[in-house]
Formats: sequence, C-alpha cells, structure tokens
Amino acid sequence: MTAQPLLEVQNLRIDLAIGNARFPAVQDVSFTIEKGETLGLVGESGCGKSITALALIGLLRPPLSLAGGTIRFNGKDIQNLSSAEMRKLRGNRISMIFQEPMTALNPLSPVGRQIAEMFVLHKGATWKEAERHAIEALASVRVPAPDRRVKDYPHQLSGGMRQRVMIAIALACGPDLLLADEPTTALDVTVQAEILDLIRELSAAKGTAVLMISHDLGLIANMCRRVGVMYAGRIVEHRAAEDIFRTPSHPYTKGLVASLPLLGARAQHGQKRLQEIEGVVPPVADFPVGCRFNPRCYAATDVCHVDDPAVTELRHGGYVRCHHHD
Amino acid sequence: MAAFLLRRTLQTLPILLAVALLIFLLFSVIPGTFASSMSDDGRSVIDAQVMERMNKEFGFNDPVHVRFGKYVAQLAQLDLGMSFRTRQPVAKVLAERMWPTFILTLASMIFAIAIGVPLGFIAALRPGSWVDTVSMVGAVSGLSLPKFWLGLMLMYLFALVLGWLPSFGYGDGGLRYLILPSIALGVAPLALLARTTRAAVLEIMNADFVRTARSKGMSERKVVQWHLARNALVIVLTTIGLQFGTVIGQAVVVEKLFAWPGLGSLLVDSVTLRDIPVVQGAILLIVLSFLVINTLVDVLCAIIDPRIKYS
Amino acid sequence: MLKKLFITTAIALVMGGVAEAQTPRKGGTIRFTAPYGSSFANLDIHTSNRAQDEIWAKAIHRSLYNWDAKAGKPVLELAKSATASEDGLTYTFKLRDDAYFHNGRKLNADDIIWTFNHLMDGAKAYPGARYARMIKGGVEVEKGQAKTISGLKKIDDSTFEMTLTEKVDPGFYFWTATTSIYPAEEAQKDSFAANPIGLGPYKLAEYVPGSRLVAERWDKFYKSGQPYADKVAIMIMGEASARDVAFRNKEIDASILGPAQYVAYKGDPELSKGLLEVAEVYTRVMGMNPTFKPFADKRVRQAINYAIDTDLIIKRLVKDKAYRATSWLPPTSPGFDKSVKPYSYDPEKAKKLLAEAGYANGFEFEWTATSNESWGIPIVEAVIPMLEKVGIKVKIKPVEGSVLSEVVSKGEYQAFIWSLSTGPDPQVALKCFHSKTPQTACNYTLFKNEQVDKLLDDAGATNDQAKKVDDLTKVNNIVFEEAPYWFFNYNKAVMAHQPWLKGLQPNATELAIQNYEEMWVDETSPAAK
Amino acid sequence: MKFRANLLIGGALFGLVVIAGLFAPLLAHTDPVMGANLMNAELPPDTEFWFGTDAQGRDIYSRVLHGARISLTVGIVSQLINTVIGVCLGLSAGYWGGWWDDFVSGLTNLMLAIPSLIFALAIMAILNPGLTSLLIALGLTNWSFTCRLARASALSLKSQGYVQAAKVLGYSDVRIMLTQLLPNMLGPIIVIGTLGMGGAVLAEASLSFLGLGIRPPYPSWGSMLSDARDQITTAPWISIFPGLAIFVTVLGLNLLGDGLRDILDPQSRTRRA
Repeated sequence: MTAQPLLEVQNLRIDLAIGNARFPAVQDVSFTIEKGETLGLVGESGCGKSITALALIGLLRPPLSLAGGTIRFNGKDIQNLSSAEMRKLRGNRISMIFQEPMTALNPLSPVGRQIAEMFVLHKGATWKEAERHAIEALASVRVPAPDRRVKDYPHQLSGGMRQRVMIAIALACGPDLLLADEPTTALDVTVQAEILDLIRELSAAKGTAVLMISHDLGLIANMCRRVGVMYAGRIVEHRAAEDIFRTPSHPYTKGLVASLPLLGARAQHGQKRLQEIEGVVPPVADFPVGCRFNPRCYAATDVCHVDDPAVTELRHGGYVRCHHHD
Repeated sequence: MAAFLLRRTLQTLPILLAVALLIFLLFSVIPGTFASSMSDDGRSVIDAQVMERMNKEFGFNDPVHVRFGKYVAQLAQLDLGMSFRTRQPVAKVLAERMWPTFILTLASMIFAIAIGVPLGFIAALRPGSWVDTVSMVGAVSGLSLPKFWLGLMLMYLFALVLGWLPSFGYGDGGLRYLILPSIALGVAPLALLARTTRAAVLEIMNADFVRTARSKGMSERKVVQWHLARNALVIVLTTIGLQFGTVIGQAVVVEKLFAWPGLGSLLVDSVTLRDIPVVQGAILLIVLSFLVINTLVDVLCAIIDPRIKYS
Repeated sequence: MLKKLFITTAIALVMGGVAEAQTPRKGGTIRFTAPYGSSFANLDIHTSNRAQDEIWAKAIHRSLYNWDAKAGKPVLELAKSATASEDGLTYTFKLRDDAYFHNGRKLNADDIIWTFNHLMDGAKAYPGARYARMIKGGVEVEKGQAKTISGLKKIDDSTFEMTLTEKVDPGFYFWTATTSIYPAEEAQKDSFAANPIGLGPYKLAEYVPGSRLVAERWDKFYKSGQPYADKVAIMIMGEASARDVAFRNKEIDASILGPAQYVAYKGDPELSKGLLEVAEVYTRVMGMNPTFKPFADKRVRQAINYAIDTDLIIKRLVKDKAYRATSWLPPTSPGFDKSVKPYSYDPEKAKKLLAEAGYANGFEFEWTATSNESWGIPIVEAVIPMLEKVGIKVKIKPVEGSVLSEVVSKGEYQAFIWSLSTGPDPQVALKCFHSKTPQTACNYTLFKNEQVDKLLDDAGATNDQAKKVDDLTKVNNIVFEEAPYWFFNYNKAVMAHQPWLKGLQPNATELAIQNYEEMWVDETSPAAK
Repeated sequence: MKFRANLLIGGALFGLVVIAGLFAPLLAHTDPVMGANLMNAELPPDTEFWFGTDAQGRDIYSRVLHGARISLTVGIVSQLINTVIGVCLGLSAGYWGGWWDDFVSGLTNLMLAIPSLIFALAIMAILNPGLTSLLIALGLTNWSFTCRLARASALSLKSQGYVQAAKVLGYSDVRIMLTQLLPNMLGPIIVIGTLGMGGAVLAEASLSFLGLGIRPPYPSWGSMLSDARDQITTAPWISIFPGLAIFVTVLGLNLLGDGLRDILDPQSRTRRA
C-alpha cells in the first residue's frame, strides 16, 4: 500500500430529513478502494449501500444530504469541489450503473444517443463522431449488430441488452471508478452471469476500480477481493471475501452466509436447511438504541441494547462492529 | 404510423355516431319550438297558422322514431339538414362560424401554452422558491374565477380605462380584436397547464433516467434540455388535448360576452331559438374537432414517445 | 298678445337655430347596434319577423308602407297614392317612379305582386303570411289551392289593385320589413340569399355572420339627398354590459339601454345629453289564467292589481324606464283614455276583494316567467313580498322565451309575465279580447265579454273613424275594469347616442329600428371619414 | 411545507363557506326572498346593509349567506351524483371486464368528447332552468374522470392477493367491490370530488350568464353575479360580493383538493391536473 488509494472514504454520514428532524441514514462508513480493485458492499435493501454510492458520485438529492466525513478521490476531497468540477468527474472519472435498466434509460431517446452523450459531454466530440463512438462502445459490450441497435429505443431491447447499454455508457470514458449498484438484480439468472463477466472483463481491461453493491453475498464473493457488510447505515463487518465465508464474525454476516444456497461445502457438513434472518431492516427514523442489529440478533445481550458497539480490528485484517463477535 | 392513424380515426367514428344519437334524443324532448321562439320578444303576436305550417315544414308533426330515421339517413349522406332559422344548409351556417372560433381557441391555447408551460417549468425547477409560490397561487386563483366576470373586468380595464384595445367584436378579424377574448378564454388553461407542467416536471425530476443523466456529468440545463423536456412534453401535450374540450366549451361564454361570431355564440343562439338542426350540427362539429385535436395529440405523442405506437 | 307674439318669435328663433345646426352632413359611417341577440337569422328578411333582423333590413329593404315615427302611423313608402274604393275593401296603388333596386332596375308592380305571392307560399311558412293573408285569395295560395293571389291585380307597370278581406287600413299590415318588396326575377336566383337586392337606402357591402353587417350608400335611392352617410355598419351586440363598455369607449354610435344603464347614463353629465326616450307600443302585463280557479273571479284579478305597488316598482326597480299602464292600449294609441286612473296601491282593498271572493286566507299560484330584466323574474321577485302581504303566495316557474310563448299560447300556465305588442293599430291590439280570437292567436287569458265582442264588431264595420275610436276606447276601458291582466307598464325605450349622431327617429313601435337615410354623423365622429 | 398551507388555507376558506351556509338563517339579517323592499333599492354597503342592497332592495349580505347553501348544494350534490355514477361504472367495468368494460369505456370517451359545459347547457334547456335541473345537468356531465380512475384502480387491484382470497371465500362480486376495492381507491376519488365541487360552482355561474342557470327565488351566487353585470358601473357592490363568494369558495376547494391530493393520492400528481 505505497501509493495513495483511488478512493478513500472516512466517517461518511448521510442524513435523511423528515420534516425538521434529521436522521442518520448512513453513519461512520469508512473504506478505501485501490486502483483497479473491486470492493463489494453487501446488505439488505434499505441498509444504506445505494445512497453511499450516490454520495460518492455527488448525486444525493433532498431529503438526503451529505452530513459529514470525507470522500477523497485521487487524493482530492470531492465534497469540496464546485458543481462544475464535480460534473467533470462524474461520468468521466467516476461512473455508475443502476439497478433497473428499464427506468434508468430515457425511454424517449435512442440508446445510441444516450451513449453518445458521454463523448459529447466529456470528450468534446461532435454528435456525429459521438454516434460512431457509441457504435464502438456498443460493440465492446458485445451487443450484436451495434450499428442497428444504436437507433433502438430502450423498450425495444431486452433487460440484458439494456444493462449492456448502461455498462457501455458507464465505461464510455474509461473511468477510474465504476459504481455498480445491483447491476444484475433485475435480470434473469442466465443473463446475470454474462453481465457480471462483462463488468469484470472490461474493468480489468481498462484498469477501472469497481464498487460492487449487491444484496447477494454469493455474487459479491465471486467478484470481489474485499467485502463490506452493511446493516442499518453502518458497515458491520469489513473483510477479505474468503474470510467472510469461512469465518463470518458478525451475527448478521453469519446469517447472510447461512442463507446462501449454493455452497457445496456446507451442504456436505449436514446443514440442509437454508436459514433466514428473522425480521427486517428497521426504518431510518427508528434505529434501535445500542447495537442496531439487536432486535434481530440471536446473540443479543443487555449490553447490545445499551451500547453501540465500536469497531474491533480482526486478526487477519478487516474489522467488525459487534459486542459478541467471534 | 399510417396504421396507427387509421386505427385512431376508426375509433372516433362510433363516438361521433353515439353523440349524434344522444343529442338527437335529447333535443327531441326539448320544450318550445322554433316557431314559438319567433315571438319570444313579445313584439309580434303569435300567428297560429304560420306556427302550424312551420312545425309541419320542420317535421315536428312526425313521431320521434320517424324523425330519427330521417335524421340518420341524412347523416349517412353527410347531410346535417337545414337550419330552421336561416333556411340554409346547416353545413353552410357552421362553415361561416367555424373560422372565428378556430382562431379564438387557437389564440387562447397559444397564450396558455406560451406562458403556462414555461411558468410550470420554472416553478418546478425551483420548488418552494418565490417564483414557484407566486405562480402556483396565481394559477389556482386563475382557476377559481368565473369566466364572464374575468372577461368583463378585462374589457373595463383594457378597453375603457386604458383604451388600449377594442372592447368587443370581430372587427376586421385583426389581432387587436383577438387579444382580450383569447386572454379571457386562455387564463384557465394557462393556470392548468402551469400546474400540470410543474407536477410533470417534478415527477420526471425524480425519475431514474434523470439520475442516470446526472450521473453522466450533465449540467442541470442539459438534463432539462436533453432528457426532461421531451418526457414532460408527452404529459403536457395530453393535457392540452383534453383542455381543448374545456376551452371550446368555455368559448360559448366568452364569445357571447365579446360578441365574437363563433360557433359558441351560434350554439347559444340556436338553443335559445330552438334551431335544433344547427344545435345538433354545432355540437357534432365541436365533438369532431375535439376528437381530431386529440387524435393529433396522440399522433404527436406517438412521434415523441416511440412506446405508444406499439401498445 | 304681445307676450304670445314674443313666445312665437322665440320658438321660431330656436327652431331656426336648431335647423341651421342640423344641416345634414354627407359622408362618414353610422355605427349602429343590433342589441337583441348575437346574430341575424340570415339575409332573407322574409324568413324573420324579429326586431333584430328588421334592424338590418331597414337599411337594405323597403316595404309598401313605412312607419312615420313623428306622425305615429304608417305612411306610403313605395307608392305615391293609395285610393280606397267605396266599400273600403279595394285599394288602388300608384307606385313611385323613382324607386330603383340595387341592381339598377326600376320597381314594377310585378315585383309587389310577386312578393306577396311569395310570402303566401304555404310550404315556406313565412311570418309575413300573417299580413298578406289580409289580401283576398291569399289563404287559397297558402293552402295550395291557387297559384296566385286573386285580390292582387296589375293595372300597368306602376299601378296595381289590392282587395282586402276586411275593412282595415292596409298601412298597418304592410309596413314591417318582413313584407319587404323583393325584385321578382332576381329574388328567385340562388345568389339572392347571399346578395340581397333591395330598394333601401343602402346596399349590402359586407356581412360577417354573428358579427356585423356593413352597407354602403345606394346612390339611386328615391329620397332626394338621402342617405347622408357613406356607410352604415350594424354591429351585432346582444350583451348589454359589453355594449355599455363599447359605447363609453366610443366604438359604437348608439345603444339601446336597460334600466340599470338608463340610470347610469342619466346621471352622467356627458352621456345624459344623448338619450332618446320613447313610449313604445308594448304593454308589460301579468296574465291570469281563468281556468285556474281563483283567477276566474274578477275580484281576485282586481285584488292583484290593487295589491301590487306598481308605481314603486316602476320607480325603484325599473328606474322610471317605463310609464305606468292604465289599460291595455299605450298612451300613443288613439283608443287611449287619458281620464282613466290606474289601480291604486291599496292592500286593504285587495284583502277585502279577496275576502269577498272567498280567498280571505289567500292562495298560492305558479308564475311563469323568463329572466328578462324588464318583464321577467326580477320584477316577479319584487312583487312576491307585496302579494305575500295580502296572503297570496307565489311560486316562480322559470322558463326560456321560446317556452314562454308556447306555454302561454297553449294556456298551460296559471300566471305569466310578458311584454306584449299593443300597437300601433288599436283595432288589431284589442282584437285579442274578442271571444272568437283563439288562445293560440293572442287571447291568452281566454277573455270573453259580450259587450266587448259587440263593440269590436261594430268598430270593424263602421266607416266612421270617430265612432271606431270611441268603440275601441270603450273596449279598452272594459278590459281595464275586467283586469284579465295585472297592468304593469308601457315600455319607455331609451337609446343612448353619441353627440355626433343625428337624425334618430322616436320610433314608438321599436326604437332600435330606424330609417337610416335620415341619420347622419357630424365631423366629430371617429368614423366621420 | 407547502401542502400543509394548501390544506390549511383551503380548509379554512371552505370551512367559512360551510359555516355561512349552515348558519345562514341565524347569521342573515333578512329573508333572502321576502326581504325585498324597493324603498331600499341599490343602497351601498353601510352599517345596516353590510354588503349593500340589490335592485329589489334585498340585503346582499343575507343573500350571499343563503347563496352559500345553494352553492354548497350544487357542489356537493352534483359531485355526489358524479362520483356515484363514476364509481359504479368504473368499478364494475374494471372488475368485470368484457363487453361491459368496452361499453363503459366507450361511454366515458363519449362523455369526454362532449365539452361538459355544452352538455350541461343542453340539459338545462331541456329541463328548464332551476336548481333541480342544474343538479341533474352538472351531476350527469362530469363523471368521466372518476370513472376512468375507478376503472384503472379496479383493474390493478383485482389481481391482488386479498381480492383473490375474497373471491375464493365466495364473497359476492358486489361485496368484493364495495368492501375490498372501493376503500382502496377512495383517496383519489375524494380528491377529484373536491376539485369537481369547485368546478360545479363555476359552471353554475357560467350557465347563469348564458341564461340557463338557477333561477330565483333561490339566491344563487351565479345568478346574482350574472344579473348584476349591467349595474357594474352604477352599483358595483351588487356583483362584487357574490363574485368574491364564488372566488373564495372555488379557491378554497381547489386548495383543499390540492392538499388532499398530496396526502391521499401522493403518487399521481399528474393524473388529473
């Protein structure tokens, strides 16, 4: 770790305003991403992982707002950038893929044009040049007959194709960091693998770092070297991917791992039934006192209802946020 | 597109037919006849024989189903019948009055669109600002005024007090005569369009693809130009199409107040005088124009929104 | 003697001064208004008898007779003379030889005969048939039993004979525009509907349906030096409040006023100078249906007349834009009796009469009315509390004008309020009370009185003009006493005109109908050019 | 927050009108019809006649108060009729589908194609001017939006689990519509009804202007305003107060409708702008 990390997030806090009250939707979130690295962020919906990504690209909208911490990208604090400077970064150096490819694309604009916009915005290309680049970009995400597809509208494409278009847009300018927010959730299982392969390949080829966000621990494990597990606005466990599976430390992580269907090893060890974590993520305004996982935690004790657990560094790297971690 | 147009056109036919049927039935039970209306001013004594002859000539002595049969047979030949009052074909009477109404509704819609849509946009781009508050309070007030009252106020202010514009009439058909009535008629659709546009823009502002556009590093202006405007346009266009019906209905009031020689004042006159063929023809024409405008709006929407054609 | 001379001189001086100031000016445009609706029917005046249409027709067309506003009677217009036969049924008309149609053709007796035959076309149901039916043989044409009216005979190109069915003055039948003389051949062409050719002082220049009609001077008009103005533009303006603004804004030269505006104009130092007031031949009345039991009793009908403070309504609500009605015939009528006093406002007497009739506790009736401000619901609203005081309850039944005339002529009412034409011919007006006149014609209150019938028959038969007037006066007074109506008022028509508009005539039959050839605008008019 | 202001101001204005209407006999100084006294005709506002008197010498203040009853009746009853028609047709069309749905959709398009003021005008001419006629005319001509909405809601709701469950349990169609579907679409329908009430009050004024509105003895604001338009230069107070009453009522209803929409129907701001 000699060079400075590509992205360094420290004590990120994002507030949700309801009326005049403000609630921390994300709190004390810190992580780093090295150049070309893929970091996973996993958690149930509502845990704050998506808005963390939006904060990184500067797209939080009311009622959400950045309330503290630092985001350093290539050594620069991006929260202090002017909106014009931020726009130069956005799409160009940091780009994002969204979960629902149907609604994330403008239904009234041909996909080619939506890709071409990137070249016009950031590379100073004319629309004509940009259209040509768009065809190339479509070809690079392995869309067949890209010269014809550019004229298609989003509704004429399948979900997988749309997500390829999103990837083409996101990677058009060869960004340093790609934020992939549940890029495959809305897709058929067979298509999911293709899309993930595509992201992996293209980011590797261009040296793009990826922040992979998903509720699917299996997917994350496949893609990433390091994983952060988020619960109720906090990273509760942050470790190397293989460690998470072998020795999950936080009760929540354990639950997540136990709910995974595919691991042959566990099946062999006699654990037939998939396990489910009871309950749901509490709403932001109702975070419990003490450890936020306590209402659902099998290991919760009195202390968990009183004290918010601090970060505990683990022996083999990474950390956990639990009074009773293994 | 041609198939789409054809389908939409075919869909309007049953509506027209149903309207024809409905208004025929409605006006077959209306009290009073054209003959009796001839002496409503008390000026001349009712001449029973003339009245009798008129009723006979206009076919009022036939039973309703016979009259309806004749009416449908006429309609099938695109014949709207003869006006009792002018004793000319209804089509000719309507043709004389179509143009002023067309101009008036067009002018008031242009007025409404040219001010209402940008106002709604500006309000939506700065929600909660004073521009937003003022324009939306203005819009809801504009929707709450009785139309003829507004027209009368405009007349007094701009014609009598300020002397800028003529107070009434069609004049030579020039723009000066058009301004006051089209403002009186246009205020309500203006207010409505401003509200709709604002709501539409606000809604689209939260759409995923706008977030995508922002994530591309686009300035807010480009977001609006490249992505938001077109999407809002579909909603605004649909509203304009539906508003057209209300406007042409309200034109009845404004035309009467401003002595504007359009279909609306013809309709009111013809109802008062029980010139039923003209009433039927005028309503059919108004419905037809409503359907044509809305088909046009649909076609425009289909051009803007490629999804529509296929659904 | 000296004093009298002095006065005479003064009057002569004034008259002379006025006459000098009033030398008609040629040129300019008269901007007139048609206030009774938002359109004209069409350009064929034979199809309409409405005042609204007569307003434009007076510019373009002429009839055999015309109304002389100052004399208050119809006078010959297209004929130089009309000579009656011994029995008073046949008239010989000598046409004037300087009347030309707008296409330059001279008026011919054939045109007159064709026009009356045309009016009697039974298939067309022209309202003018009502008048032409007076000519012998007209009914046969109307029924299709004859091709031409037997009572019309051409003597030569400028002379014809007309035989009537009754002994009446033909002037009262052939002066309205709905009997306008059309050019025989030209009127049969299709183009006539859009391009009417008449004998009037102005010929059609432009017609925008629903908006205005513009006519320009017809140079070969038969009255020397007339018309004065180059053009007459008739704006169709049915909405009184809009007309008010336009008049104050000097966009129009004349406007018919309602009561509210009458007060405003009278109170305005400038506007009050240009008011022309005329007692019109309309009587506003509440008709009482004798088939509704309480109204069958004369005492009840009289009680109603006593119970309503008519003077107060005229003063406060109608703003003095009316004259108290003291009978059926208007004050300008020869049959009007000045000595008759109106029913006084006497609620006590009304109560007494009601009690005598057996309605001491009152009754309730339904009053059919339109929304007209001068003879409709606003008046009824003011009457309601007055009748309430003598125990009579009123329920308003609002209807539209076209329904009112239907309901009234069919007798489907208990009471109605209307403005009825009571002139100019007293004989015609009073015939409505002859028991033989059906309800569908104009005997709306099913009036039946033997004495009246006899007097009316006598008046129709006599050649003695004085006896005729005497009989009619008696009828008028009997009707007043019998009180089939609540006699409300005679209309005072008021026209506001700009200071530059001159030559308006006090037309008691309908003030809005003017002979445009007598009107002119001075150089101060915005449209003087 | 803005929607609160809408609701608050709108509710206050409308509440004022409701109070005026409910307590009109107590608050009014004279009888709105029998109070005519020509001796007092056209007096400007003073301490005795707060809003002045009209041409017949009636106290305008009392008439405006009583007019609130008429306007509220017009607004509420006509909208009730519209809502009942719209909900019945829309709900059943969406739920049953088939030819009935086609028929109702056709009918809705038909109603949408005839401008409602013109339709109402025709009905008024046929029924003769008056309060009952007006209630019918306005009640029959403005249900298409409610109908469309009810149909759309019924279509989307009928496939929901709880509705299916109710079907399996053997509930009758009518019972399912009334107990399962209707409560879930009530919010937006109330919003449309509230806004429609304002529209009805305005329509009454327009029809009065055209000579086909409510006719006396009912002191309706529309006919008061319309009748006084000729006196606007001589006695402006006769028209100002009923005009103001219409404006306040409709404004209140519009604001109330907007506010209710934000609460009851948050996801569809554009549905019926």
